[in-house]
Amino acid sequence: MAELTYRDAVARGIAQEMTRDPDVVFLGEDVAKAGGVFKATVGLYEQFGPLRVRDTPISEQAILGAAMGAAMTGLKPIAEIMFSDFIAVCFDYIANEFPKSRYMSNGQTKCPLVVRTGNGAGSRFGAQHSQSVENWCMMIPGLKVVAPSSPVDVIGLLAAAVRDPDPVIFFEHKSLYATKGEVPDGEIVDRLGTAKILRPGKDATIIALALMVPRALEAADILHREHGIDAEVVDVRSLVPLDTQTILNSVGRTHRLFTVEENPRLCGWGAEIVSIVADEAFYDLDGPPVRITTPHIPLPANDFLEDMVLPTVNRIVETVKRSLGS
Amino acid sequence: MAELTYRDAVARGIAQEMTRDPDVVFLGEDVAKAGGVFKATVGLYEQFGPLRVRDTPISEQAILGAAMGAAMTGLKPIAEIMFSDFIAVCFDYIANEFPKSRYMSNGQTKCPLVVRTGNGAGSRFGAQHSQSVENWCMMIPGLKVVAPSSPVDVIGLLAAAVRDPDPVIFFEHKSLYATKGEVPDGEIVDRLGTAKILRPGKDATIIALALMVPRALEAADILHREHGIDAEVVDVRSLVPLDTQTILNSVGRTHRLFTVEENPRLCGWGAEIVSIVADEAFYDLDGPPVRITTPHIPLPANDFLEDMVLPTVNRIVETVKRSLGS
Amino acid sequence: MKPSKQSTAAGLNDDIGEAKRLALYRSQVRLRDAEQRAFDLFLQNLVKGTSHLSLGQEAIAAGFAEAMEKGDLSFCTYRGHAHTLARGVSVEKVLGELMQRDNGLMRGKGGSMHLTSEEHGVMGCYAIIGAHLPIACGAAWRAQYKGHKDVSVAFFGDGTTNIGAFHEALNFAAVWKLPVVFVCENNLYMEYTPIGDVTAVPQPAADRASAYGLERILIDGNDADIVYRTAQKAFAKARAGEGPSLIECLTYRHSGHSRADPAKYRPEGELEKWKEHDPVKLYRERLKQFGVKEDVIAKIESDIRREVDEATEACKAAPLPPAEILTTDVYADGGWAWRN
Amino acid sequence: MKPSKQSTAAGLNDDIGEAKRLALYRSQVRLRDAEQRAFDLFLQNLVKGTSHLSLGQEAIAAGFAEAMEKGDLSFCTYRGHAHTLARGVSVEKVLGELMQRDNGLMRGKGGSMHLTSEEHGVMGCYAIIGAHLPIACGAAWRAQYKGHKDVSVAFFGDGTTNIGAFHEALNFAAVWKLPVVFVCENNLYMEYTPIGDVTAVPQPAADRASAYGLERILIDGNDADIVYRTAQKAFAKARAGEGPSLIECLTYRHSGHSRADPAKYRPEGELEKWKEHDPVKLYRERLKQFGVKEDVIAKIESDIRREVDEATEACKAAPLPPAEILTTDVYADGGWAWRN
Ligand SMILES: Cc1ncc(C[n+]2csc(CCOP(=O)(O)OP(=O)(O)O)c2C)c(N)n1
Ligand SMILES: Cc1ncc(C[n+]2csc(CCOP(=O)(O)OP(=O)(O)O)c2C)c(N)n1
Ligand SMILES: [Mg+2]
Ligand SMILES: [Mg+2]
Repeated sequence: MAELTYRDAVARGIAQEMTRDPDVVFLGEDVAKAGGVFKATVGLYEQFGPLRVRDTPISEQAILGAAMGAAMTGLKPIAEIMFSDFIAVCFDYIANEFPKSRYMSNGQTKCPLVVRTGNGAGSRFGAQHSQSVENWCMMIPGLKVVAPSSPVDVIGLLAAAVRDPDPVIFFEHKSLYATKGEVPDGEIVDRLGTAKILRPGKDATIIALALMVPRALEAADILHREHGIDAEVVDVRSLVPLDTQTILNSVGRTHRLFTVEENPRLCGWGAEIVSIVADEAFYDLDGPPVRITTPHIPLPANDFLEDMVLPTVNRIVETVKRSLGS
Repeated sequence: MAELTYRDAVARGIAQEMTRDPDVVFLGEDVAKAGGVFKATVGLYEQFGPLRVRDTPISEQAILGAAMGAAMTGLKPIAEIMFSDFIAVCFDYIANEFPKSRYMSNGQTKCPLVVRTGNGAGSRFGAQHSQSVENWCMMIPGLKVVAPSSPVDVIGLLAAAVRDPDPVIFFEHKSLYATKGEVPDGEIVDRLGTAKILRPGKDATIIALALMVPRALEAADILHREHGIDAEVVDVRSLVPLDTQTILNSVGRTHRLFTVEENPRLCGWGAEIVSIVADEAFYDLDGPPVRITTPHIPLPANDFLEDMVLPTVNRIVETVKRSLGS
Repeated sequence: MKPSKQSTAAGLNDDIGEAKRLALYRSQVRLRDAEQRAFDLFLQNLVKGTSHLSLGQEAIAAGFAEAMEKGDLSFCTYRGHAHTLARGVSVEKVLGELMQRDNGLMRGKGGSMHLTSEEHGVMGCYAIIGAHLPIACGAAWRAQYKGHKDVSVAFFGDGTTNIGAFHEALNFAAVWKLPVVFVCENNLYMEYTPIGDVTAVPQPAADRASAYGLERILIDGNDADIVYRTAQKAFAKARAGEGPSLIECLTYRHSGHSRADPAKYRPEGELEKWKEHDPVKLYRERLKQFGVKEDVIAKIESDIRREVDEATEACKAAPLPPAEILTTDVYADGGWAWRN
Repeated sequence: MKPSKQSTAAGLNDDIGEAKRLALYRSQVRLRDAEQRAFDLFLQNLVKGTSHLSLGQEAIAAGFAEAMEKGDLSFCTYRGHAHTLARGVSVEKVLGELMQRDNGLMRGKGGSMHLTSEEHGVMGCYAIIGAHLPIACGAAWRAQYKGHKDVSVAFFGDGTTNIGAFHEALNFAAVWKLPVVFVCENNLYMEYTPIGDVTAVPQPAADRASAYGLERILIDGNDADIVYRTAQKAFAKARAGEGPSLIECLTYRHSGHSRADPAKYRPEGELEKWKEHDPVKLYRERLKQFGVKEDVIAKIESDIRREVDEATEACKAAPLPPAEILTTDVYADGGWAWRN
């Protein structure tokens, strides 16, 4: 057991898998010699050498296309897209190539790869470097989509993603890189498609992802301490596959649903979860399901504006409190 | 008043606006001399000449980028992306450039352009040429998103889109091109952000878009005739701005909500509407809101498989009937 | 790899050899007949969806495929019937897919634009312009990394040279010295627009080779011998670890861009001119020059005719795919479950 | 447009003229001092978010801006402070934006990577590599269509030549003969990776000009006179309707890629070597060669110092933007309503 940053967990997770399987290779911009712009892959180049850890040109389409071709023919590539906003320049691979090739070929084509990318706000980088774009991927049939909130989940879910035979888009939150957590020694392998109840509760279910998880937990503490509301906090972790059972069971116990989404509102993952719960657990609900999201606007650069725009602990507390009529 | 195809309505709408305003220009692949691969722009080159109607290389990024630069500096470009699936190769402009420039520049940068694109299934073109991708755009703050279901709406909403000072993504449904409708003579200008109740009803609200609209209408007829269920059919027409008032009012009267979406399920526009209604009209609902969507899979090429996968009249009828317990 | 030099009846220097030459002819006739049949079936309303024929371009598919070894990989476009057949996939499986029957290569799930037969090295046909060029780089990267000797070949059209992915792939392949060969089939048109109207250089691929530090290679794509020799050279270079090649083959499609296209945009006489340089006709004459007897040629032609006829009947008799396959093979577990 | 030839004290042939030459120096000193100040403010924790300095690259921004006329349009990258200042935007507005204050160019909404001042012809700084090249084409298309005489100029780095949008824009501009000038500032590195490691040709832009039918132009980007003359030529060509130019300027950034980067990846001595070829230093000597007196130079320098000092104080004193602007200007109606 050791304390590790989320950032270092990325490198440890990749190293664990590269050590295990010589077919795991890693490519991206400035990821090798420089160790990545977020310093999340420091040491891999030294440990695994220039054939397995490779710097690329600024050619995101080539990066993802090459990852796909390698995956189709026997490697297990991990590709880095530096900021998740840049998925927009290589979206054809995400939307049209990775997820459809197996289906179109009637099962012939395999695509076991992982795209890691720095997601989310908090660094005051402005509208083109701060987005939460997990819904860009969740909406595409054939992908798997993961977003860990803690160092141990980074390692375990990254390992699961690398071992998974399908294309997995792996969202690391930039504002979590510096956060720390306890991580057991030895190999860590988690399971995709499993949500985690991080705080059991009986009055409301709060579903959160990535950076919103610590905020939801803090909000739950305040709700409990100051308002006597006992909220259950679920870290959804994996958007696809989605652990609907954990969510539906939780709502079955608490009878109220809140989602905390960093993405701008329209068509966020919370909408999908609300639509599932509203359909399948309508009679379990004692009141309206409520989404707490970033408003549907581009992100401002200014620090205090950026802090205002994302769901805050306070906004979560106030929303749940008000909705529960306390 | 004349009968016009949806296809011809496109050319008429563009011609109406190009006649009105010399700053309206039109570009895309094979759109000029050849009149477009769907023959939706036949005659424009002859009418408006090679400076206003321009064939481009196969360079979707250049097409949208050029449209943006022209829009920023005084033109009102209409750009064609042949199949909406190809938005994936120029998604940076859709996701990061068009919708954010005004905001980031504190209001300095304007972007009055229209992207027209052929959307949707039914032509047996397979997984990369048949998608309904309106949610790829709906989820991006700063865009407007429109999808007409009839010839008259094509003209009116296209005119509104061209006159709108913001970037509008205009989804034409490939399987509607051959359909016909009555169209009044003279100038037609509609309003973005307005849904239309095409069939009033009191027992359930069915919300549909584009190709799903005629299916919803037919289903409503059957529901009425054969099952005594009086469904209201709303053509949402404009996803952004979204006419939530019409939707909420309708649900306020019918107490039941159904969405009919051609897009694959996850994060579709129906999820957003359900989440709004579930939050704001929870106590109006007499039963679970239900989404009828294409399952979350890539699209098959085979005709009978493709016909199975999209929401059918029968699936709408059965779903509504079962949900209403009749 | 070295072509054996043989002397022929006509005394011509035959670096290719009769066996290979007959194979090249056989392949071209097969592609021609199978696609002609696809066109007939389309007229009978038996081909669903779209389809993009390579009639007139057969020498490229045949020449490259004959130069490939087992294990070499083809990455094609929506215009991929010819390349798929040339790698040895049966006519039945290709026509079956065009007719979207259960006997089709992908049982009708992919359709004519996405033919894939990994056992034959056909790693897919891609319908988004340019997408497969980087993908071919990835397959080549695998070969390089694993020390395999196979070559990845990406086929694409003239119009494809203007999309961003082309540029990224070419640079990437050159920098990483990948064993990949990029083959531009310049048939003078994108869909309906002449390539010259939308391209800054006269030869869309060849005139750009230097931008990637590559040799300028521009060949007659209707002469299967020239194609074959050029392919051999590029493959040898790739296998020797000397990196990628970019080859522009001049050719012409006899039919429209796709089944919907009557190709009215062509200047008068253009098609006729190119039909005089028809690769199949040209190669038939070549065989004769090399002393191949008419009955040998006729036998090849009738064998092919029989294969295509039998395939046609088999496809007409084949059932539709079962409804269950609608939701299979989205994920590697065989299913489509996105939730529990 | 024709530069007036003047004779100077040193008898040198002065095609640029003293007034312009002083302006070029003034501009370079201003960019240098303003960015040096930005760096100091960052060390004082007053600059938020990221920032990308052009220290060492000033001759390019100054040379092009001095050759531009009012109405010409600049499209820049995240490394855009210098270009923005060079078009005449005040130091206060730029530093204010870096400090994300209410007096900033976009009141802190855009941040350092997105400086925009349309009234000065600064049509935005773009933070997605390559995105603005096609956008500049569009602005040039408008000029062509409307018969305006302005030129659109896109500035970008060496690393940007490897992304697809570069290729699409260059081809598009050449085919449509657009009045656009593409300026590659080759500072030898993308972020931390040497450009040579990831590029198939030695000169990432110049060696690709021929792929778009364009002339190969490779210049010393640290000599403002050379930059100025090259810009003038390219602008004249564009205004004459003769189409685009691609210009590669050799230069070097003195600091790291962004504020987070100590630039440890550089080989020893590289920075020192380039500092000897510092554009500001070089140009100061040039002025002296042309007989400009030390006190004239010193006056320019102290004027700039004052502007930067005053701007700094104004920014420090400036308030934060009001919370209301969070939701303004998403749409043209000034608001953000996506629903009724
Ligand atoms: C990204 C993208 N843009 C446009 C299309 C539509 N499209 C299909 S084929 C084609 C023309 C391709 O021309 P070329 O590369 O010369 O190949 P050819 O069809 O002539 O073999 C176009 C524009 C597409 N499939 N993908
Ligand atoms: C599409 C995209 N990929 C990657 C990045 C991250 N990135 C920002 S600057 C940069 C290096 C750019 O290098 P160059 O073009 O040489 O410009 P320079 O920074 O040297 O001025 C990279 C990779 C980005 N902003 N956009
Ligand atoms: Mg072509
Ligand atoms: Mg650089």
